[in-house]
Amino acid sequence: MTLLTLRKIDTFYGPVQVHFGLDIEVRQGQIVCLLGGNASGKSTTMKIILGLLRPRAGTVRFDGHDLTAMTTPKIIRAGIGSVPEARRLFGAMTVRENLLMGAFARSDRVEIAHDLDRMLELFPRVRQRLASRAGTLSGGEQQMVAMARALMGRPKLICMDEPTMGLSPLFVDRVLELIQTVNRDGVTIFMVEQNASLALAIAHYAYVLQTGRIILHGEAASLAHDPRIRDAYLGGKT
Amino acid sequence: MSVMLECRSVTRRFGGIVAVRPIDLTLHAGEFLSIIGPNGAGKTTLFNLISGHDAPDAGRITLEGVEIAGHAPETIAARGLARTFQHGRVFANMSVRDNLLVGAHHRLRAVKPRLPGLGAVAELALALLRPPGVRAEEAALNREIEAIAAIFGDRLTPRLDQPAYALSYANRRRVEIARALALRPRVLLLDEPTAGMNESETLEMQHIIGDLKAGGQTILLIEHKLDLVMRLSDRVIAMDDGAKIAEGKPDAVRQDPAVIEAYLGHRAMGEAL
Amino acid sequence: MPLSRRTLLAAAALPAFGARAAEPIVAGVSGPLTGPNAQYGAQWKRGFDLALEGINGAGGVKGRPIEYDFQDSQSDPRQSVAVAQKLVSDPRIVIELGDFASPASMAASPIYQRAKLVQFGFTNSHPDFTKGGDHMWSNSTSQAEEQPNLAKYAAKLGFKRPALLHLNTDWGRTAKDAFMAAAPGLGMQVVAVEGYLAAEQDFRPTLVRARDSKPDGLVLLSYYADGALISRQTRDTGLKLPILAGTSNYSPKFIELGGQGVEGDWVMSTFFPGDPRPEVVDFVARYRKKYDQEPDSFSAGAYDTMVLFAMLCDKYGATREGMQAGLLDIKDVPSVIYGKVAFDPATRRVQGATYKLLQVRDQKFVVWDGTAPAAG
Amino acid sequence: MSSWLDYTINGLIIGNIYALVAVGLALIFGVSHLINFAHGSVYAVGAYIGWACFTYLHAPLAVTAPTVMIACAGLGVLIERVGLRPLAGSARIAPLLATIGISLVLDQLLQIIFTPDPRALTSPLPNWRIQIGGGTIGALDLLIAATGIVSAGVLYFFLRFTKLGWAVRATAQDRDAARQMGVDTDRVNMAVFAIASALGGLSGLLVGMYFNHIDPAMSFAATLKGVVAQVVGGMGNVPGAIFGSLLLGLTESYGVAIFGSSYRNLFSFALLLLILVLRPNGLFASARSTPPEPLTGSFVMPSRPVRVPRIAVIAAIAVAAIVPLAGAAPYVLQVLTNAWLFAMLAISLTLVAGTLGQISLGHASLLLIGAYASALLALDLHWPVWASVPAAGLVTALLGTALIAPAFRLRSHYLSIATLGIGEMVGLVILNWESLTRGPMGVTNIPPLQVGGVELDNPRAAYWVTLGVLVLLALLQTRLLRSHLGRTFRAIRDDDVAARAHGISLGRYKAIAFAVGGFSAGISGGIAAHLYSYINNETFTSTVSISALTMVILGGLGNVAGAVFGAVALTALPEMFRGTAEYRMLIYGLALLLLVRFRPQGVFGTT
Repeated sequence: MTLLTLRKIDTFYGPVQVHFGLDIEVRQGQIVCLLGGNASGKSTTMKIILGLLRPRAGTVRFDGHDLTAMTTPKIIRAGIGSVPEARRLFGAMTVRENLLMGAFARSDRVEIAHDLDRMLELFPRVRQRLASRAGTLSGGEQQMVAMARALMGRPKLICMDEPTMGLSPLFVDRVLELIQTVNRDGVTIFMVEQNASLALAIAHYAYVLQTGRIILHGEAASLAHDPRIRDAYLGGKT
Repeated sequence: MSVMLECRSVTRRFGGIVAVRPIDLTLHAGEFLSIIGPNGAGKTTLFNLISGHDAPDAGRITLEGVEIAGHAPETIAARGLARTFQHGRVFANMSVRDNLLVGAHHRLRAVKPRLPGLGAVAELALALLRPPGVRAEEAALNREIEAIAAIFGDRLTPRLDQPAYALSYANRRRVEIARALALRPRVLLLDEPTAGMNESETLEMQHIIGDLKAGGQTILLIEHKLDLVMRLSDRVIAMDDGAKIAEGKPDAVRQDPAVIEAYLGHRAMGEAL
Repeated sequence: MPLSRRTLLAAAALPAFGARAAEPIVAGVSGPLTGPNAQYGAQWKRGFDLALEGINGAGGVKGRPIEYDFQDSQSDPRQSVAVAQKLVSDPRIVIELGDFASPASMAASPIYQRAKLVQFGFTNSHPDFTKGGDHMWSNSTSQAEEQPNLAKYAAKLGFKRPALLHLNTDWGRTAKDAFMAAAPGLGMQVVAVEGYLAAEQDFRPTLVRARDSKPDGLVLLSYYADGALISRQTRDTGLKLPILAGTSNYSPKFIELGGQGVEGDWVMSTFFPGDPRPEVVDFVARYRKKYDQEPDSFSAGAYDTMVLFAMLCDKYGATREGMQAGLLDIKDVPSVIYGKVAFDPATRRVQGATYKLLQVRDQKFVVWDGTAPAAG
Repeated sequence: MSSWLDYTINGLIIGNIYALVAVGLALIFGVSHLINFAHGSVYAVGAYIGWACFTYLHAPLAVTAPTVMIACAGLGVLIERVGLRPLAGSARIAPLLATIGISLVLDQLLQIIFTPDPRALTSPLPNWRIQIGGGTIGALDLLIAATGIVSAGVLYFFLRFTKLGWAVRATAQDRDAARQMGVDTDRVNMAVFAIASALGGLSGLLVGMYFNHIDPAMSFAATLKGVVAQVVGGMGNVPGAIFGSLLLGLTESYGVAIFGSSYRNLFSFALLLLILVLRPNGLFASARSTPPEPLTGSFVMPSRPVRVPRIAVIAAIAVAAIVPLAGAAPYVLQVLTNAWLFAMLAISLTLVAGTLGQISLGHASLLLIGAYASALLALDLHWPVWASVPAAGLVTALLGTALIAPAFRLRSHYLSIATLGIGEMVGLVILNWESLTRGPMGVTNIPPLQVGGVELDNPRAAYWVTLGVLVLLALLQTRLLRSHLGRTFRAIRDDDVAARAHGISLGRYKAIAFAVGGFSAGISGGIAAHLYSYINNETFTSTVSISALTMVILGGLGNVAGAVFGAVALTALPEMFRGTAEYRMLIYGLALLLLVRFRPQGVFGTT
């Protein structure tokens, strides 16, 4: 079943067109990644889904809702979680407060407390830092908190923007493992990644974006061997 | 080989947290030294201490034998140390050309007399009067920065007169490196120059940095992309939790158990095996 | 706009003179209608309008109604010079009234002087205002004349060691210097002098400082708004002192803003609505009727000025030259502030003001009955 | 000495009053990073609503206070929704300017509705007082203190333990991230404006009762003191704002105790500067000293500036030069002369605020320095005017730069507030340094402009002289901006950390820019002194600084042609509406709001 559909999206920054008739589908239960170089429009796609930016044309549908005209808070309430680029934790608030901010759109206090416990099991490292200000955490720890924060909203779909950016290889592995764990628990993942080989290693399906157009999409396993991908993203020239 | 940059027992604390534990570092002329380590290990803080954007609580830092610890960044830059920044700090409202010319600022001679006290007044007067010497210097610098832009192929040259905010992220990173080169640095500090670049762009950057090294440039690099580090570095330092945990040839550091434990993890170990 | 409506009424009332004869005589006014001093401009308008109601109601001057053209300067020198250029090049204007504060008035003086247009500054007590040229005139009381009178009253009230608080502006400074000069001759030693800033509202520390010099009375060279504030706060700082305030404190607002805090205060005034002189009785009655409030010295000053202007026009001709000649010559102008007004041709200031001492009793100004305060 | 107890109590009482205003400013700054210059106006509106409730409805305080709070909350929501939200996404200077415009409109409305007369706002509280030391404390003092403490406590609880409070804190830190947590940040903004404005209105009511005095001019003084208190505590920090207010009150009280009343505000601003220099982010800021994030475009919005062709510039100058010959009335010439004088100030400000990125709010003080320098050189040292005016430019360049130099290490809002403080201090020093400046009496009989013994005392001559000087200064500045200094200044503006990394010494170049700016402003002030013949410490006030900033932003930051255009437009605008008397400042304020709304980067664009 298709959970998220972007249909014929055209986006502009002032006079500059960023997306040209973008079509993307995310099937329930999958990890779908969007690959592309800089300025290809990857992060803008995230903004469109999250309602931070309005497309000039096209529709975004999610789980029976038309997201196109909805504000960001409503979109979050409809069941989308976000792990923004560069984590964007609330640095002056404690880790605990950050996690509870993730459940901002919910009002079931008991269940929230239960979910908080569950997150601490899933991310044991976070437990020790629960009372620390989020700004004092290392990059890897911040990424964990950002993921836990998104999960606290009990989303059907999590949008992740460059989850491995700036992380050490150790943490990159850890984060990728966690993405798979979360996905196995039934959460659909839509992620934007620079690092195509890593992304394709865990994704089910992938789209390749180039200057605002999808030039390629397919099962991740087959794309990993596609010569066009190797040339453009996997250092095929060497 | 002469020692270009040396750190001895450099320490930095923020409140109760020790960001950099007493650390030693030596960089020789023409050498390529990389620092790896997890986020929060203190790599960028160490860079800030060396470039003068932060002052160490203890320890000595010398550049070509001259003590620079705690000196202002502009003084250290004038001694020939250039750096780039982790997240990129281009002058967004200025053209690429002006960004690069600012990089050459400390080398201005004709227009920037070093008279004590009255230097600023003389500089203002020369800027307004623009005598031939000043004009010639400006023209020479313009030619020079065009040559530097050309290092990046056709990435920057056609965009010299565009404002930096109109550039793509990767191009902004290139502008930053070009701007640092315009300083004609004795020592170049690069802080994650390929962050946010995809694999082919990373490769392109690797060639450019490799060419710089081949040209004899002394380079200190912070980088997560191990391929690039392993290919280019003469030596590698691994840091964790503010301290140096390993130092040596790239392969030796890569196989160091402490580094694998703290940083590389089992995947890298698996590859190494 | 009330002004034009009034003009129409005046014209309608005097059909016999025809359109040509009813051409109005115009005074230019440069003053604050907006900005921090707007309240004084508003008082001026009330005084002007009331005077014109009488003058024009009685047929104007030789059949011509009198009008004024109020240009808002915000009492800002940049704007008052522009206003001055506008007024001097407007041939209808035969006299200029204002501006309010000295910087604004005096910045414009050279322009009026060159154009030989009388600048009549009726609130300008800066001693150098009338030295700007022979066309600068003022019927504002001179502090050199006023303060010895205030000092005399202070002595009569039994002050030996007064503390003095003054607004630290050109006006307050001139007043303070004049008071200080007069005090020793009356056997008074001023034990504390505090100049405060114009926008100040909190006087408690200032009063503690004055208290520490152990004064036996408090003299206020302030405007009514700050005078009322000081008087109120005096009690809060534990000071039980008789308070004597200068003429610019005379305003119903002094009591309104001061409340019980000004009860028993003495205020010297040139203008007093209880004055039995017929022009004062008439002015006060009409003012109360028209505005449903008590007049203060600013509206009274504006009223006097407009009456003076009408007389000048009547006697010396409604021309710029007539104004200058008239001011040099005119005597016995009826005034609600002064007895009969005449000007000293040397200083170009009004002569012979009379001063009364009033006291706040039961939230009303009454003429002082002569009893000195009990020793504080 | 027992008096010290009294001074302490008096300082705490007035500090308490400042705190009521500062808390609201801090809340708004925390969430919007905006100094809300309209806050004082809301405070004044609160006082007037309270007055109306007491006077017309004879309502008790228990009814009046909530009424005031609800009404002002509504006003706050309106300000946020109509005045500020449409500006989201434009340069940060735009909302700042909008709050100034809103403040003008509200103050004028109050004045038109309630007349400018001060009114008594009599406290209905029982009139008992407790003796403490030599002084007394009354029911109202206690109510004000209780209001301060209770509102701080409620705010603390609100921010720590309620969901909306968390949303406020999250929005303050990262607006976009908060939205991605499902926070409706527009509503948070609105809620914060409502809360802050309710507090502001309540404080207006209480302060009005305390002084038994309200008038439409009360707003600016309140904003000024509130901003100072807030900065002392650390901007956007609520406990800091309260502490800063009490410290400010105490400093003023002790300052009066030691030096006298006339120095009072000098102490507030000296405290402000001292704290800014010692702790550039306020007393309560965290102590981390890592280099800050890039400040690219913190105030300046990227835009493509309008390039004025050289021929158009020459044509404009030629037209301006022949205006007097074309039969323009002296009044028109005088207005344009004012415009040229303002334009000199505006090009000065556009250099430091636009090109260098250091938004100065105290620029009028440079006019004062220039005016006094030229007047005193001419009068006391008998210099000819043709020499005293350029000398005044140099004096202003030197003195102005020396005064601002301690603040060179400050950034963005802190630098702006420091310049505001320095500007106020210049006026106060002139007022108090009698032996040199003649104190409150001002300087009289300043000789008119003259060249070679010929007095240029007619409107045409003054017009041509000021126009000529302006053209000269503008051309010099344009030439300067095309040199390496122009790009060095812009580099500092865009990112001072990166600039330093390339050998740019901030002190040297800030000094050069402020000196060049000081020269133009000093000349403007010097000429003005000779045109006005009389100056005193109030000839150029902080409203002139605000007008100049408005002109610069209207023209486009850093844009010389834009600055001249802004000066002409904003000098002419109030003159055009002169006929509307009381309404003209209202129209000016509305015009300003519309300009900010539809052209936030300025007519000519930022360069």
